[in-house]
Amino acid sequence: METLRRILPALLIAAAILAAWELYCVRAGVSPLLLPAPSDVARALVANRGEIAGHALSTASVTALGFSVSVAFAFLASVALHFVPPLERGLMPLFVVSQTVPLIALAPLMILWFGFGLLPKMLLVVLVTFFPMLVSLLSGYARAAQDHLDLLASMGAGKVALFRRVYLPSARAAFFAGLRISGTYAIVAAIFAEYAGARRGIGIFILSAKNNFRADLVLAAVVVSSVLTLGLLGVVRLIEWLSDRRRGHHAPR
Amino acid sequence: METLRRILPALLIAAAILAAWELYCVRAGVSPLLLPAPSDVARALVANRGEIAGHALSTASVTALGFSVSVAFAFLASVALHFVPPLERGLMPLFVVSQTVPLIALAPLMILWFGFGLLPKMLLVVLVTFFPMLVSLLSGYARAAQDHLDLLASMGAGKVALFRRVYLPSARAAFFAGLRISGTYAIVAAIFAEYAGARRGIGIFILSAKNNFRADLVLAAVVVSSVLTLGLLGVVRLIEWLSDRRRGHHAPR
Amino acid sequence: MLRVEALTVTARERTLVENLSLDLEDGRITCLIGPSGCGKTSVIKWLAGILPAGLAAAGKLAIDGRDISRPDPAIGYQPQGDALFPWLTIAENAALGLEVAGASRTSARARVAPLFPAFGLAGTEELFPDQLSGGMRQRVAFLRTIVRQSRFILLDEPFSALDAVTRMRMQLWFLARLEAEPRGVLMVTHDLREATEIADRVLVMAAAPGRIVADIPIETPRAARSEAALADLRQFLKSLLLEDFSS
Amino acid sequence: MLRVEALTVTARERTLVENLSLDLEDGRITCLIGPSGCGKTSVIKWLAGILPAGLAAAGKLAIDGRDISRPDPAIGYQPQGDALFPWLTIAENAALGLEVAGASRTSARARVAPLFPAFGLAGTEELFPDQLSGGMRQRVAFLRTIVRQSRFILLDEPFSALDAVTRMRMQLWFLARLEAEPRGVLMVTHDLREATEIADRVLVMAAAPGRIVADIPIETPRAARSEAALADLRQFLKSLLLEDFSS
Amino acid sequence: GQKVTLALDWTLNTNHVGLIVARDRGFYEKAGLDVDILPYSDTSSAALLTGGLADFAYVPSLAFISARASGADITALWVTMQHETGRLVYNADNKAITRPADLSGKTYAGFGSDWEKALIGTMIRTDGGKPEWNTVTLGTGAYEALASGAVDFTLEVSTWEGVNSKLLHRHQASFAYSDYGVPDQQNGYIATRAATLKDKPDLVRTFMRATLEGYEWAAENPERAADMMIAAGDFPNPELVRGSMQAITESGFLKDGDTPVGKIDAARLQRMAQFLADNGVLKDATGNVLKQPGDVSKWIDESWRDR
Ligand SMILES: Nc1ncnc2c1ncn2[C@@H]1O[C@H](COP(=O)(O)OP(=O)(O)OP(=O)(O)O)[C@@H](O)[C@H]1O
Ligand SMILES: Nc1ncnc2c1ncn2[C@@H]1O[C@H](COP(=O)(O)OP(=O)(O)OP(=O)(O)O)[C@@H](O)[C@H]1O
Ligand SMILES: Cc1ncc(C[n+]2csc(CCO)c2C)c(N)n1
Ligand SMILES: [Mg+2]
Ligand SMILES: [Mg+2]
Repeated sequence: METLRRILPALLIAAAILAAWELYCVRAGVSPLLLPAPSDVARALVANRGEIAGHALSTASVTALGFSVSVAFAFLASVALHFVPPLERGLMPLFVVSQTVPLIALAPLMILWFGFGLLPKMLLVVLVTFFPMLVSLLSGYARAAQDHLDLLASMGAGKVALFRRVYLPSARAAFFAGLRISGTYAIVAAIFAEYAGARRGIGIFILSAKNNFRADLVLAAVVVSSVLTLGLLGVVRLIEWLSDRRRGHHAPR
Repeated sequence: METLRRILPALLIAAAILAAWELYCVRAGVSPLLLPAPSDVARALVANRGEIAGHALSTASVTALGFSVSVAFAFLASVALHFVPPLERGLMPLFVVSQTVPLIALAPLMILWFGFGLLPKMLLVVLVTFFPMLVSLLSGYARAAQDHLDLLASMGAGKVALFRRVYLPSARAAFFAGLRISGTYAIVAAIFAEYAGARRGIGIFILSAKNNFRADLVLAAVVVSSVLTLGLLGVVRLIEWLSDRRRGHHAPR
Repeated sequence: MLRVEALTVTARERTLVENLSLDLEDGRITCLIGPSGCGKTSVIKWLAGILPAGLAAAGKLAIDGRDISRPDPAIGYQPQGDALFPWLTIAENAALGLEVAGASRTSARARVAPLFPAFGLAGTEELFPDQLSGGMRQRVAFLRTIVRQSRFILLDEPFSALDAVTRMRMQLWFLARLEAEPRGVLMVTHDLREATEIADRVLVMAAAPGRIVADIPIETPRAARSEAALADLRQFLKSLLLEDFSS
Repeated sequence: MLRVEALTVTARERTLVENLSLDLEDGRITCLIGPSGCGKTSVIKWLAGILPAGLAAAGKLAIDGRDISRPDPAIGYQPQGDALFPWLTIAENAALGLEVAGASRTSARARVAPLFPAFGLAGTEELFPDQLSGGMRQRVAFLRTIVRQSRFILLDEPFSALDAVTRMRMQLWFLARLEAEPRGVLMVTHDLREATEIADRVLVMAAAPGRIVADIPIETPRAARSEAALADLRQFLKSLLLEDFSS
Repeated sequence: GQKVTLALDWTLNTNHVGLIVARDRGFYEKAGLDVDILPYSDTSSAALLTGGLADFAYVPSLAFISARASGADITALWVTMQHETGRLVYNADNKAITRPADLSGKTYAGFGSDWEKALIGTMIRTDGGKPEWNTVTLGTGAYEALASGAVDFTLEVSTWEGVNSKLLHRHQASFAYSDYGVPDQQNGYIATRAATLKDKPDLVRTFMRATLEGYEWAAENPERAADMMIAAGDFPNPELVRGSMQAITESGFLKDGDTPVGKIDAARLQRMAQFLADNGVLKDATGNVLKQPGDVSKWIDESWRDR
């Protein structure tokens, strides 16, 4: 009930947009080749649910794998960069450069190097998603209060203890903000990776829908991609909530 | 000198990677069509500098325009969502959904709606870059200390004054973190947008190089895209530095 | 006259403050003392209109018999911590209250600037809060509060971080200022000497739940108070603090 | 014996503390008093090995004649603020020092748990810092410091947020504890009564630049100190604080 | 002159040679037209045409048939290539492949259209093999994948990818679709909306005649046309353009005997449409499989050629 009330505005706005779109398509008689009406998309979605589900499953598993690796990698990288400042100066620019490579140029190379299996797609998902998490984690560490650091240092805490007891807890909020940004991109990244070469997946489905001139199926796949992403973000929220020590208590600040 | 010493590790690592790559290409005799050596790329870059510069200029201007609009939009949206919580509940999910639409599916629609001019490219850049900034700004506002809010509220400050004097300054670091994430993606987004239909630009250059089987030119364009991004990030850093009130003083925390 | 009637503050199941009533007279200083944790800050925060999210309150607040909603510009407030803004210079922090009340930057700065020397803060104008000592920060917070024109003023341990001499100087300055510009003051303090020397009235709170257990007017004019009489009063207050009021 | 020799602390062009030397005897309490902003916290932070980034220091620190590098486990420290971690419960905050020193979670918790009632903190174990009053938080910070075994201990205004009675209780508890477990204590305080009642020695600092202008041993055993003698001493200390040492 | 826009189906290449010639030799200008060749975009040219973003569009055969099947009101005015330019390629040193039947069980680098399935399935089946193979959808990455041996076969446009492979001395062999049960087809339609045809017949006529003049000139002067293309566009690989024009000329793709340049063969279009329908590739406007394409002669209009 409470949840429903909370997301009601979102549902209302979404419904209004869909209604306007449907009306526009019907009234203006837009060719479904260009812009299918929401009802067309829904029909296509239902008619092809079996096939789409298969592709979605494939994309979801690539994403799950890639995103987990990405979180782990971002965390480990943030730890390494935190502890070894010259490494930060050495690697951070390279990480930035890695983000500036248009995937369109990189993806085909990945396929050539790593084949058609899971690996290249996973790597592309990692490439797309690790960076916002890394930036967020580092900015989270930077948020550690000097008072807390000083206190612990005065207790003779080593670098590791400082990290575990101050930097890491200070970065909690920033970490989840980064996770939300990355999580938003994870599914799209997987789809994109599939676009560059795969046997199955929503990306392949979109490509083939497009090459068969089926805009309705393209949009149906978009809907599925959104649903998958919202699901992933829901999981992230759940983890944030479950890991919140103050869950039972009043909000801290 | 100081700057040079700071980026030295990055330069060394980059040089090592390039050297290994070059060596691999020469030793293994990889076809330059599959993977051109760095020297091939450099040669291609120099030989086509005039043409590439023209495309780069076009991409840079699309990015500049789109990114400025994006920053403005993200800021205004964050203000609106901050002041009208039901709006946040209504729009935020839609913003998230907007990020889950694979660009590959969206780009054609943009052309249909907005034609071949600057507008669709600009909109795609906005679409890609506004979200990290929005998330960062909102998480920055959430970082405002209760003490400060209470103090100002006790002075009878209205919502606007609270925003201007507490939320906004509290979000400064987060804003720049978001700007760095978004700035990293701005050029790539513009390149991607060009795929959806443009007369010139690095994206068009990549597409044409690829369809003319010139992998060296594709990589040359990647280099240019990285350089453009690093330039943009440099500008962001400069703005952060210039707008830092404690520039002359010691670091605050 | 500001009047609090039947204030009760609760945190979930716990009652922090119960059925507390008090009057704040115009132009007079009321000191609020009580054991640590008894609820002084909670009362002050409620008066200032900023009770923390986890707490709930019931009670009436009226000025001259008219119920008011808070925050009210007639009530100034200095928190127990200094709550200085780290991104503002000391001068800007000091001028903050005036600016929020609508003064222009320059006029606000002009109003606070002359007070810096008297507060022992000369030369700190362009520094940032983390470059000041704890006692200096507290004086900035006091300065920020006192320059605002408000009929009543709530001070939560305003001088706790000051040494005896600096504290005395600030008290004297404050009394002189109130002479020139009378206000109703509610001041939480742990310093019984301070309470007896500057208060027109001392309210004593007991804990669990927080309530007022003694209301002691000090009729003697401040200048005429004898050290002996004050020592007796302090002794009495101390005995009240020591007493076990748990019912 | 801990010995500081010729400590000078500078912030850019300004000299905050100049050529300061002091000894801290094992098992004895030394109180450090001085006007707000004179440099007490800076000295303490330097001793604790956490001088802020903007400041530079020169000076020697030796324990029993051996130079030491800081932070040193032989030196405990309670900051002027409470520096409680908002994401830890009160019990966890209290146990933090022990855990950092290598104790297990459970043994650390077991060591701090019995002290909660004596500190008036019973029942707050599972709360978070923002649910406590200022004075309660300060007692948690004191608890966190005192449970650590360290030969010397630096306390920066440890009881400033406590009312007279709670403060007295804490002092008594502290003295009893030191009786059982002697340590060398350096305590910054603004409360001259506190200084005279518990110190074995009082150091008086003057400001601009910070330096020690008086070193006053109190030879009389604590129990034997007469109120009158202490009042005289306080008067003397006050006069030192009032004096203008600017050279 | 009058503004005319034309949408392309792919990056500018030799299929479009007549358009470039007509523009850069001033044929359009002479006809009073100001032709804007729109940049290639990810959106199918048929969609751009249907949506009114272009007055004319260069539409590949499959796109044209599919669009018509799904009810788009567009009409073909012209077809560039008189025969199928596509073919199935594999590495010549791949001993396992000697005939289409051998492709069974092999890995195919595909582009993601149902037509490929129909095509390859038909070829294998016709050759007596079992129509089963692995598909990896790679798009433009297919050719590097084939060259590196990561896949066994793919499809190419002989006048573009094929020429490139030759220039690079890649040792490749190919099967022609029409040798194994797939009807031969023309490719590269130029189409317009029915509404344009009806409302502005003169515009269609002048535009198409100038276009015809361009392609005719290119067919007569392939080398000069190649140079003109290189001068006009961003061709980082000029040899490819020259080689491609040479291949087009040698195979008589533009000019097949005495058939007029650009002439549409309705019968072959009908056969291909039927082939696609039989293989379940065609869908109607609501996404249901279209079993019968109907009479395709209504899909074309060459009246602009009339005096
Ligand atoms: N990071 C810093 N940068 C510049 N100046 C500083 C810094 N920290 C402290 N100071 C200056 O050093 C002087 C001494 O500060 P310190 O905190 O040591 O004083 P204190 O004796 O502890 O005062 P209080 O009793 O008010 O706590 C002050 O004048 C202060 O402005
Ligand atoms: N947000 C909160 N949630 C739960 N309990 C709270 C909260 N804030 C304060 N309390 C409780 O309310 C009581 C009174 O706190 P308050 O800060 O008003 O005390 P105080 O009299 O100001 O003490 P001090 O002299 O130590 O500052 C304390 O027992 C504290 O634990
Ligand atoms: C010049 C040119 N080259 C490649 C393609 C794309 N493509 C590569 S293989 C294939 C199928 C061939 O039967 C298609 C359409 C194109 N459209 N135009
Ligand atoms: Mg309090
Ligand atoms: Mg201090």
